Amino acid sequence: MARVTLDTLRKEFDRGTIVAVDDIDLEIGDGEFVTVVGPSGCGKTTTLRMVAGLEEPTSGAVRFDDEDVTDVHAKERPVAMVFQNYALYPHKTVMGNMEFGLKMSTDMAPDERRERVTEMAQMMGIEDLLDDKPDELSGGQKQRVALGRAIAREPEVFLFDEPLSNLDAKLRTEMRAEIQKLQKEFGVTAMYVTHDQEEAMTMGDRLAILNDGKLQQVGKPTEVYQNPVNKFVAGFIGSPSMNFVDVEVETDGSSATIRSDDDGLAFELSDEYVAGHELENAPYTLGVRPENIRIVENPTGDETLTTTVEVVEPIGSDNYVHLAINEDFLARSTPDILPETGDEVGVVFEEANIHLFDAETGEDVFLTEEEIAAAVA
Amino acid sequence: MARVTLDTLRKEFDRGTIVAVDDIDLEIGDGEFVTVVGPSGCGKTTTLRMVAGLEEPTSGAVRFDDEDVTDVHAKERPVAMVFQNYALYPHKTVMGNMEFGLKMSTDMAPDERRERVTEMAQMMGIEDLLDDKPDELSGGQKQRVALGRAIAREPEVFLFDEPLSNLDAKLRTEMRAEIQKLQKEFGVTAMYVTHDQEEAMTMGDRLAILNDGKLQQVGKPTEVYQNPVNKFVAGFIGSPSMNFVDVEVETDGSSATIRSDDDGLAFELSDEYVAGHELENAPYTLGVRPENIRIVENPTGDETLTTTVEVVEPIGSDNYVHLAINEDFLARSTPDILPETGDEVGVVFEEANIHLFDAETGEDVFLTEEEIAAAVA
Amino acid sequence: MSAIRAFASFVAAKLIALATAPQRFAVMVQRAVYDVRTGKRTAWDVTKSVLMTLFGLAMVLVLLFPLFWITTASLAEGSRLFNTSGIFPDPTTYNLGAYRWVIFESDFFFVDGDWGYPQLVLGGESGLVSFRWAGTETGPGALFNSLYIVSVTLVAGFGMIVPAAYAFSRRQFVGRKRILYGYVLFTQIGAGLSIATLVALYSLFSTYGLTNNLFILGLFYAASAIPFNTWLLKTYMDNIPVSYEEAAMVDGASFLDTIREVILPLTKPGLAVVLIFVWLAGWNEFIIAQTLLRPENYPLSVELYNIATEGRFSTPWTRFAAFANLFALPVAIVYFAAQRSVEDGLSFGGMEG
Amino acid sequence: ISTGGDGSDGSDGSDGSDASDGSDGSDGGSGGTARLWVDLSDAEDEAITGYIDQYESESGNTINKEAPGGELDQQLETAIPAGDGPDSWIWAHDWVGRFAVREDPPFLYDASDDVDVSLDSYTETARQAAQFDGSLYGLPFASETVALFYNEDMVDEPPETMEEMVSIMDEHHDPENGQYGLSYPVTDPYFVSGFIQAYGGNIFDEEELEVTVDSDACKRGMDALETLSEYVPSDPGYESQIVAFADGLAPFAINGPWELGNLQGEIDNLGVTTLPTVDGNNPRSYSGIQLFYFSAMLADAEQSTVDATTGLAEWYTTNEDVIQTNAEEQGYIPVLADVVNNDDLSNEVQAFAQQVDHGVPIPTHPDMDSVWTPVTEALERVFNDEQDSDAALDQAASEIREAL
Amino acid sequence: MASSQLGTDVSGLSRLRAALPFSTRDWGLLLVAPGAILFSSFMLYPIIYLFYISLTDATFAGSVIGGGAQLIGLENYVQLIADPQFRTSMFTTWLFVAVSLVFKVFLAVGIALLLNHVRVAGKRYMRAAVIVPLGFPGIFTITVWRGMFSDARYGVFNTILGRYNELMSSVSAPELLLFDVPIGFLSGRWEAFFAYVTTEVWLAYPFMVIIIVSALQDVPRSLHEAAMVDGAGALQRFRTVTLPAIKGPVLFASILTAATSFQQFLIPWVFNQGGPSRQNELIIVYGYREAITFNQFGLSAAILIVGIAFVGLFMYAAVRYGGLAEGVGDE
Ligand SMILES: Nc1ncnc2c1ncn2[C@@H]1O[C@H](COP(=O)(O)OP(=O)(O)OP(=O)(O)O)[C@@H](O)[C@H]1O
Ligand SMILES: Nc1ncnc2c1ncn2[C@@H]1O[C@H](COP(=O)(O)OP(=O)(O)OP(=O)(O)O)[C@@H](O)[C@H]1O
Ligand SMILES: [Mg+2]
Ligand SMILES: [Mg+2]
Repeated sequence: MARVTLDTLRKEFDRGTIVAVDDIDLEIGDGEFVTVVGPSGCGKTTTLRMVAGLEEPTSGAVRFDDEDVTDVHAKERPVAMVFQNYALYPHKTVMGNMEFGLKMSTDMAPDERRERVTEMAQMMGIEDLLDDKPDELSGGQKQRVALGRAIAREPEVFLFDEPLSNLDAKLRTEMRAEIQKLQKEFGVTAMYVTHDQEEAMTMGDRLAILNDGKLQQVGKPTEVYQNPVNKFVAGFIGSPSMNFVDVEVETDGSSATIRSDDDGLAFELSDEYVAGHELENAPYTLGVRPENIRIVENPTGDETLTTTVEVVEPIGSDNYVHLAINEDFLARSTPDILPETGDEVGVVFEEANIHLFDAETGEDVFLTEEEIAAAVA
Repeated sequence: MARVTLDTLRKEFDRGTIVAVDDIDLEIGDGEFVTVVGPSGCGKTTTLRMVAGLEEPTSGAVRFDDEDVTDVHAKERPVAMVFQNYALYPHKTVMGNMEFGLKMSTDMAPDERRERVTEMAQMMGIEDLLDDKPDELSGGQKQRVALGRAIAREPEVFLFDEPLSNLDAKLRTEMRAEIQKLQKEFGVTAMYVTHDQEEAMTMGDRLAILNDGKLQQVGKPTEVYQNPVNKFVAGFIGSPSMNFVDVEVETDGSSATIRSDDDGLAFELSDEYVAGHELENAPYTLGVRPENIRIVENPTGDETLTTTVEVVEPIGSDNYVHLAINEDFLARSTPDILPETGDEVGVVFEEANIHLFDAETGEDVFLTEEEIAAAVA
Repeated sequence: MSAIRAFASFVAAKLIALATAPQRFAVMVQRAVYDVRTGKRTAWDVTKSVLMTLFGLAMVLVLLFPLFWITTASLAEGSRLFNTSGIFPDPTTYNLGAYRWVIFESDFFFVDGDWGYPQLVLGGESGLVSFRWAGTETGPGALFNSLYIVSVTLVAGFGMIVPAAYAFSRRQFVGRKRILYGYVLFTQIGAGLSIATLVALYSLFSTYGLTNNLFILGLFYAASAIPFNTWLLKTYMDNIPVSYEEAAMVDGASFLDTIREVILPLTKPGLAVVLIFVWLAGWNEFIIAQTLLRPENYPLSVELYNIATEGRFSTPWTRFAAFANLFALPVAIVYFAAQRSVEDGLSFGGMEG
Repeated sequence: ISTGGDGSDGSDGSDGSDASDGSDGSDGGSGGTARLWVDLSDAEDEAITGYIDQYESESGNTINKEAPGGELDQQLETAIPAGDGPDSWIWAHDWVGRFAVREDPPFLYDASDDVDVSLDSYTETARQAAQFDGSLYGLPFASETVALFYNEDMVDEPPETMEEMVSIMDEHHDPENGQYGLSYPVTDPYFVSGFIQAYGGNIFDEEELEVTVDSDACKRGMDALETLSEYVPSDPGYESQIVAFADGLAPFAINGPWELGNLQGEIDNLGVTTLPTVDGNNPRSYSGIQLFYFSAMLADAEQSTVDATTGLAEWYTTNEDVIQTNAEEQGYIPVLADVVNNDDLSNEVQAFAQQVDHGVPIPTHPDMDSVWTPVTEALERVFNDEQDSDAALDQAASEIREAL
Repeated sequence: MASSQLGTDVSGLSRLRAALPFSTRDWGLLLVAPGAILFSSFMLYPIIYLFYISLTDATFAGSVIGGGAQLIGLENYVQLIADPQFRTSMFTTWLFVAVSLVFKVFLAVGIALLLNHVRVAGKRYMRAAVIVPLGFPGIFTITVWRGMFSDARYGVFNTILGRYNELMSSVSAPELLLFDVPIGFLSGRWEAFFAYVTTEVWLAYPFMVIIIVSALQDVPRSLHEAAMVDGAGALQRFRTVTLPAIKGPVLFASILTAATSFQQFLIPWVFNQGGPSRQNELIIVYGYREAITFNQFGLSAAILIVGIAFVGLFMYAAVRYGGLAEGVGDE
């Protein structure tokens, strides 16, 4: 097992016109499970491929433990990769697929190899499929075979490129647990790419959030969720998304009021809360998560603001209440709060749960420089 | 716009060896949005295709309003369909794609047709794409074009076959809202097939749940969520899934105790609750939804049962706590309840939130015959 | 060994499929009858299918008429193509004389039909074990020359086409576009070139003393097949996702392993098409072969041509037809065996308009 | 895999310009080796193979007989300049002139000094055919021309004059019912030369090197031909013509001795006679003289090869047994004076021999190459009623003159 | 290939080796080179040689090989342009290409559609059967077709027409519908041309059929269904779904077979040597005839060079404007 270090890793395409990965620094501890998450095209796959050795970095280095493997050919790196479309060899049986890696990278005798694969297949509950060809398998089975193929090699580093995105919701949940379980069992270092933030949150020991080739934040799921370093991360992590409102801050240095005239919003920040942060009289973006918004069905006027209900989506365990504050302003409420479309309701949220982002840079103004620096370490 | 009625609709394949759709009765009101949901292979697509006229029923009838269209050719039914892979004509521009239906089924002059399409495109925000070919579009854009093409025809019935399953999560949420909005705007009767229960819940006026070709339950999302007619529906609707525990019931006719010796579970049912239902001393399956389970971090012994924590998955807004009661027993708790793996915790749930299913038939024993009958009407 | 077994089982499967075809047809008819009876299908629906099938059959018959006609001619008495009594010769005169002639008198298998058998000689001068034909005075015939040429063509052709197609499909290198462009331009110039450049070729070959050399001729055919087939295979390979190769690489496979274990198996339909085309390039050509070879080295194609022009003023048709039918047999077998692959292999993903 | 029989032993002989290669040196010092190219029918080939064996055992020489197939002259065109040609080949004499004039490289070998037999052993026509400008380029062994075949079941008495023939043809000719008067490839100048030249005109005047196909005599001959054309199936192609006669649907065919064997197999009572006279004139059909050609390869060859080549030609062309048997079995018309003058020949062969007597050898001058195509085309135009015969011959003549 | 042989222990080399498949860009050339070289030596060289001959006064094949020819510059080309036979030949050749192409396309599309239709049973067998002509050597099939087209009454087509006539007369059809048998298929200019075209179409359709069948099998069913739901009838579905899907492959096959038709030699040569009266000499026959019959090797070479140039231009245009070589032009 190995520690994986990316050292100012950079990848440009088309003679530098496209910077797919922009000087990323990241360290994945031995046996750690790190998920890399970000919107489509942010460079996740490219990063992963550089770790696998399938893409040559423009600059920077990849190290396994302390060995620089930047120039080592893919076939000699101790990695296994699960591809998005599985890339199971369609002409080989499941057995053939699973033993291929062993055949290529070890001197094992065929019998021994088979035995090992059979064992592995039993562990994964696919021993009945060993003689089938990939097209005879269902999505979940393919997924398991792809996993099995990767594990069979006993790699030191495990790479996953959106391995679950072709599965349906149910199966996805199942496979997530299975992947995690296997990773822990084998104690392999794992790097898992996904664009699904929920997947990223539930699976990773740590999350690395990428945007536009740049690393935004690295941290434990709860940390990232609670202290997003900027508006991008705040909006990206969490479902439903954080609500954003453009606001003006009025401050006299010690106390501050957040105001949005359009929405009739006025929110006073306590002095303790403001202390130590540099707030100016300037436009900001206010962020509040849907689950931190309490709906008051019969507003008394004491609420932070009052607004009308646009749509109520009941999803069983909760209700999503769309509010007319701005497009897509959502509150998550318990199933018993069930206002009608058009109702006037009150909206309440607490100081501890709000985020305030610089309107230009998008950075969370309540974080200190050190906190920001720590977030990407 | 039309009311769509399926009358003991049945479809067999391969000379009756496969019953894809098994005597389904369903009525979709004028302007109603019904989602058909079920696991893969349950016959959703086949049902939809029979409504479109792409598949000939083995028996039964399809009626639009009161007209029997069972033998009417697809091209003459006033339906529009959005296919899973969009099925955009690859060689036609977006304009060509969207006007094709009009050209085929109306006598509109070309100019008029164009105008109508352009209008529609503006409404959907794709007016800039009118001259592009499908391969030049992103997934979401294709999706919009496919929708636009369907709407442009001004059909009386709208059919959707998993139109969002190829999109990523973010886009999916967006498109859901858009489809609903458009459907309401045009007031078209819509039948929407998906295997994603969340999609089904949020989108439909009513849900029709299929399994194995048979209709299980029809109803409003919250109704189905709260009163699943059987174990299948209970497990299928809601995310994360309902937890099931095999239990024995001990009853003396008026009061009853639910017991599972393996898990040390003993749960007394109140007499009022039991009254009117026929409970026997027999094995049953107990069902409780994760969100109805309260975790007591420091158990006092008064809880329904105590158990150990297996894994805690924080997803930001909540924590999923996996418990050692049986495989996949999950509780959803607020983020502040954060036990460690291995902790002993108490589990509490309330009588109002439990479901009890017949171990053999899987039917909810607390529902009356009439309630069951009503569920599929 | 396993390859042989695989091949055998493949052939067996094909034969079984062919043998059970009538049975499947019968079942189909029974079902149709049953469906009509039970009202599952209307009579008109079944009639439409029957009519379409008959129409298809009629079309096939019309298109294959010339071959059918010539086959009946090959069974006829005498040597003339025409008979004044109708299109087909009198069936009562049908006989296999012409085929007997091809097998036992022509140079098809053995010169003058003098059949021999292969024999391994132990301890000859040329090594421990040598090979020779026994039981024949005249030696092996045109078939062996043809097979030898085709083998050379196939080996050389595949040896050059497959790597080149792979490189064109997967790699960037200097001159890639230009060479590919040139190949596309030459795909068709090659076809008529042989007649146009016959003399030039002859002088080229004789200058270097390469006339009457089956090996060189095989190479020549391979050369003529290169542009088209390289391009064809390249188009096919373009449609194979790169991720398989990458998966293999991550699995620790070397470049050669990847080619052997992944690329080649996945390219099978494309290879089947190339196999047929390259085979035909070496098998059917006769103009150059006749010019460059001496009679003892003539392949079947030249022999066939010679039969066509044998008479001073006319062709001995029955023999000609019998010879041609046997000549086409190997190609037909190869094609039938590979039909599905060929149909798959010729679908040009990149060709959609 | 080397199969011994194919590529491996052919390749060692292919590399040199030395024409006498192919010798393994295995058979004695005295014997020479020669390469002979032929393009013969199966029966002919079989016969000559036997004779060659006989010659080889008598002389100790080795003859490698090959049938290169295709168009023999094309094969020679490429092989000889490349130094890869045969030492000898068998073909009618009409290539003598065309190859004799070739220089750079030459194609033929003047064997006057190497041949021991007296040329007087051959008939006059044959002797001339083998020579060009005083050089001897081959030895003759047979001649051929076209004569009249008739089906004795339909024809009681073979016709001697055109009129007689026409009246018999009239009896049978009924194209509506698939019955014809005559089978005759009427657009082939070789086949029809007899009638065109019947009045003494020449298609090509070899003495004066003049194109005389448009002479009055030829035009009159052409009229006779047109008469016959009325009675043939409407496809002038060889195969379409012969089938009418072979299937017993026509009383007559005009064709050469090479069909004798085939037709005897199909017609029970086959007769052959000379072409009918036209206004009392015997049609002067072109005849071809079969020769052993001496190839230019011999110029650089070893003497033993030359000896083997000329030896074979001498032996074959002067061996009475050979000539006699060939006449009987292959319908070869002898040109060996001694055989011609004895009476052992079959009726059919005698009929052909007689027709050769009436006829003229095909001119060997190279200019003849330019004659065939225009004349053929003229005949086709006439046959298709696109042009009348006089105009067609005029056009052909001017085309030929232009080409020369 | 080389990459796997370099030593593992030498770190400098291993670096190079590791990098090979990805960074050393030009090694792909090594894979292409053998084929390219073989091709050039056997194919390009003769063309250059032929071009050289076209600049000489060579008369016989012998004078070319034997070396007795003189360079005379472009005289042959000048002579060629003045030759009316050249114009006839060019015209006939292009007409032949165009007419046969039209029929080929219609026939092949028809067969492919029919043999891919759901209602046709046993279509796989039929498809296999229908492309059998591909397996027979051209010299054989063409000779057979010549036999079928024989001008004789007993020729197949004349016999069929005769039967047809009998049939028509028996129902006392008007004269107009009858044929004047026998038709001289090979002895009239346009009759022969018709015979050429028929044979050419027959020779080329199998290739087109397999290509079109492949294309048809790739058309997603859902496109047809989408069109059906959109209200399109069978004909319109053909136009909007099927036709566009096979357009590319048909174009591709058309270009290839058209280029082959342009160089058709055996059909005219075997049928009637480009006759009657040289009226149907396709370009290669014309060149061949000049060399073989008229001993004008220099001129012949010039003709063939012009022919090759035309095909080259044609292919160039096809690649350029027909999108034939997609994947050649990309990136
Ligand atoms: N081979 C390439 N040539 C040029 N540009 C490329 C190449 N591969 C990737 N890119 C570009 O680099 C950027 C990052 O691509 P990458 O595939 O890493 O994104 P991703 O995060 O994996 O996205 P997705 O979630 O869609 O898979 C994109 O803008 C992409 O267009
Ligand atoms: N043309 C067919 N021939 C035979 N069986 C079929 C055919 N179409 C569907 N089936 C079978 O009918 C059943 C229902 O299929 P259907 O496509 O309707 O499922 P679905 O609910 O749409 O599933 P999915 O979510 O995977 O799309 C399946 O078992 C399927 O295998
Ligand atoms: Mg990616
Ligand atoms: Mg479906």
